[in-house]
Amino acid sequence: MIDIVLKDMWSPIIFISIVLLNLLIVYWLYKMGNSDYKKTKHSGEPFISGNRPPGDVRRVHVAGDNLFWGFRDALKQYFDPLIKGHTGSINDYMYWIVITLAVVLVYIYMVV
Amino acid sequence: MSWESFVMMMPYITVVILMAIGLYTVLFKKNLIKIIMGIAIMQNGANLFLVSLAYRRGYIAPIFTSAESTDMVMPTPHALTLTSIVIGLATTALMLSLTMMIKKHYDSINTEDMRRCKE
Amino acid sequence: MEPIIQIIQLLVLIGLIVTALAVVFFKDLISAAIALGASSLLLALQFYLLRAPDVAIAEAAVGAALTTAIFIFAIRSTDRKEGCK
Amino acid sequence: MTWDTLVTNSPTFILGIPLLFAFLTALSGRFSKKIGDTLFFIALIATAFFVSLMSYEVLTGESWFYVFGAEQPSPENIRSFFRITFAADGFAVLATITIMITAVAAGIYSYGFMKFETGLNKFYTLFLLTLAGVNGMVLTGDLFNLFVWFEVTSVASCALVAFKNYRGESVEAALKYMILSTVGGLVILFSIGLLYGQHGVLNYALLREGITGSFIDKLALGLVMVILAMKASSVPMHMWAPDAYGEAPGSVTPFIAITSLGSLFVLFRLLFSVFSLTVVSGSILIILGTLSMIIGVSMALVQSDLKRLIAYLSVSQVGYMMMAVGVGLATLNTGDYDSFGELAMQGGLFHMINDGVYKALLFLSAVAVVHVTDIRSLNDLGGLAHKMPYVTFFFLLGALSIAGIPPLSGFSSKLLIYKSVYLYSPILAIVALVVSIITLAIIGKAFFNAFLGPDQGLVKRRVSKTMLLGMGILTVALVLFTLFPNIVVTEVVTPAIDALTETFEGVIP
Amino acid sequence: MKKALALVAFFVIFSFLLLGVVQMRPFGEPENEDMDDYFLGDSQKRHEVNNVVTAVLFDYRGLDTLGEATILFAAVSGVLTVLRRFKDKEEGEK
Amino acid sequence: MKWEMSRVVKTVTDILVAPIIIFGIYLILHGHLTPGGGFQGGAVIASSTALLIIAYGTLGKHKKDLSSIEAVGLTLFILIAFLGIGSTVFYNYITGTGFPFGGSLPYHGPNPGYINTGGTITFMNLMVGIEVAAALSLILWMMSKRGGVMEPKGSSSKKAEGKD
Repeated sequence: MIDIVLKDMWSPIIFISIVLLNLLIVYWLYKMGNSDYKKTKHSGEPFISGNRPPGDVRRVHVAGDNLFWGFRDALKQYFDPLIKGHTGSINDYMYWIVITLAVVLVYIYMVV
Repeated sequence: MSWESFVMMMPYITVVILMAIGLYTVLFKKNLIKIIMGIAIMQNGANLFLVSLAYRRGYIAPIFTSAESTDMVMPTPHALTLTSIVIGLATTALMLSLTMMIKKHYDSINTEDMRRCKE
Repeated sequence: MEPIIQIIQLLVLIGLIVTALAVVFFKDLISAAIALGASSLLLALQFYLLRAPDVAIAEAAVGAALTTAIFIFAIRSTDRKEGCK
Repeated sequence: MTWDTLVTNSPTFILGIPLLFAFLTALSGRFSKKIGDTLFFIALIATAFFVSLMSYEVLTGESWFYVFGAEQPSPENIRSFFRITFAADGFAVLATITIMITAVAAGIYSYGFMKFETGLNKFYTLFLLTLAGVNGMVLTGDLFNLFVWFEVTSVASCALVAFKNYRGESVEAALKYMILSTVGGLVILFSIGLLYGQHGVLNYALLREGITGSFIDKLALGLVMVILAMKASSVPMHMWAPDAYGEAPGSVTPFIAITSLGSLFVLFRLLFSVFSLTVVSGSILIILGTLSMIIGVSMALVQSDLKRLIAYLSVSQVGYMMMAVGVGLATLNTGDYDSFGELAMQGGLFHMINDGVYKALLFLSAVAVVHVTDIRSLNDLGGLAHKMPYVTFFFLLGALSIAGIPPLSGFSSKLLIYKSVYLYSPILAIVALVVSIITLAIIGKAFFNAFLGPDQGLVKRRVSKTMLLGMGILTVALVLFTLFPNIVVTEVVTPAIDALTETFEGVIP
Repeated sequence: MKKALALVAFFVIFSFLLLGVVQMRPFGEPENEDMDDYFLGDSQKRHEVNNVVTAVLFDYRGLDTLGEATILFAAVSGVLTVLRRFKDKEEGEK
Repeated sequence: MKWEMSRVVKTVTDILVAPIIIFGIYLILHGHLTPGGGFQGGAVIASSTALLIIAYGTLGKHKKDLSSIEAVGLTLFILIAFLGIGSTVFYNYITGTGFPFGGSLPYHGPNPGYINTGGTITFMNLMVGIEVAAALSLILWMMSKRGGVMEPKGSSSKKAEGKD
């Protein structure tokens, strides 16, 4: 069983060669399209929904907390106690160790 | 358990009580120096445990001055205890110096104030 | 073991527990450090009773003298009372 | 001194050379500042040399026991096991290779990174002491000796965390880490006492003969296991890890992470070679591992601090290894072991060596970002790819690998884990897959925030050549593991599994 | 709440430890003494040492002693590191 | 450190320090014959340092010396251990060779013992004694001078200024 699995184990070389082949095809397509492309005045500039962004371009950057806020907001009941649990107090760290120790000891005693 | 056997178990029970006192201090005291003292008590308990394991009733210390080799208590736990005593001193010194730096930076040695790293 | 040694041993063990409790309950940290030193001294005595003179010497020198000294040095440069902020 | 002597004694040199050079480095501070650097690099290179020597000998020839103080290096009778032994077997090879790759990279990186700090001699000393401690932990075959090296690692790495003593947070993280490891060490010492009192021996091989699963054995198992899991930063005892990883000087952050990986190695060795209660300990490992994966990745999702984010991700990666090896452990003596248990072990141990490499790469490139900008918050970073193309590339490699994107090495080990764990329990495999996807999302967020977008002119300093070299070494290792996973699994990981599952049998006369 | 849980866990652990310790061999009567008897018999003949503890410390378990001295060294380096003077710059890397 | 002890304390310290150090050296040298050894002797010597620090408040400017002594002691210790590499590390290669410290005990069994026995064990005792004494003195010294917790050179610290 193990031998069979090892033989058809994941082979990155094949994967990489296939990816490279695909990249070649993509490059060829890109080349084909590139000949028709006409450079206009505003190409290469940042835009939002087809318009120039207002004000300084740097301010447009999305900050770290903004990403996944919907995910976080939807699972508020899960995340809030979790964050609250990480109090940063050394006593709390010790509490967790002691609780785990007790649970593991009881588990070992009960199961075996 | 008879009185005799209780007296015989007394060193082990003392060890457990010492460990309990030490761990209680580490768990529930808020003063850093007190916590380190609790760790020192735990060290004492562990050392006493090792030395108690070495004891053989009626035997002498493992040094050849007066008796034959078969009449000696066991030497290995003594060596281990020596090692652990010095380890205990080293860790205590390091923790105390860190506490001094905490006092310097936070102007407090209470664990409730020592919570800048969290979440 | 002779009864007299047994009784001494019991007394020393009870003394160990009492000094350890004193370390926990003293509010004055210097007193607690001294109690810790006393505890170490009793522990050294107990080691001697358990036929471990090597360990007894080490515990007396390290536990009773040096540990107490560094605790007192540390307490002096921080706070003396436990309740202090 | 002949070549054979060098080969037979290589386990002690792996330990002894960092120690000796640590003492010499401390001594050299009196004379010149330059000598310290030189000695440090000599020590790293010599240790790496002896690791490769031992690995070559073990992987091509036979594994052996090194008995300290005996007249011959290998044990001829049972009394040799009364002394301290080192086990130079496949598992030790796997562990030391993982440790050495990170150590060399972090050491070279430190040269450029720490240039502006004072007290560098002590930094090098502590670095080498930590290296010696971790190597001793994974090599030793004696329970009390394990405790000693455990404490060496704790003390030295804690002092490393507190190296920037002008920052309150560093001192705080170091003190928390130190209190936890000292209490943990004392608990381990207590359980050593329990085992010694019952069996009268300290050597793994002799202890295995004696352990039957009595109440005291179970007690010692529980105590040791929880403490080592704590040092390996498993949930719910992981909280020290983000503090310590986040506040340590940047260049040693992966090295602190490696000490917890070393504890994991030790935990696996103890569970396999000493305690024979495999089913219960395997199930505990699976539970702790699953918790680590889920909680670690959830906490990483809400982080905005770059270093803490990666620290939480590393907590969740530890979960994968614990789960996979736990599956192997739980099925060890049953028929399932041949069908998927061994595969799970392969996945878990291969993931450990991968994890050591890509986590170090990720940490070091993140630290380079922090170094050049002085900003840690992802909210303020942005557009760094314009000025730091190399670091961007390194970060991307590490990020894709930790998220398990093909064809990188993280994928090949995770694939093995999914395959085997699915046969044990489909739910666990699905959890692992989901965690992997969330990891990709998180790492995408970090990459997007830090590197993409318009250039904001945050770059203050340059990334020095040695820092790039340190990351380059890790990249080479990563690419090798990526391209040849089959060779690594068959040549390095399988001997390690054999060493774990068949340890010490037939050695004692 | 967490504190109460920790208190319960604390008592659970110590009842376990007490149970374990009570089940240990009686104080003063070890069971397996092969290793220690070997040390006692061997140290004077092989190493010409009267104090067996020293023989165990520096010969049979010499590596422990090396590690222990190393811990002391590491602690001293750590204390020197932690208590060294601050750098001139106000704050380092954020 | 402003720290004035009365003359009595200083005199008693002066009288006590030498015997304590000699006792420590005795413990180290006779470690293989009587109770004692490198650790104990080193700790006893370090306790004399504690006495000096309490009486006089400082040890002078010997920090670097102590640190070097410590490192030298450990280096020699590990070298002694590694010289046994012909057999194995920590092999006692001197015992029974007649080299100084290679003598043999008069008879095996209870005996008073000679100081020149023990082989490498005696040397290691000596080295560990040196290392422990220097290390513990250094710890005491560092922690006593108010931890060397000093202000940053350029900046003035706001909080800890007027306290105690």
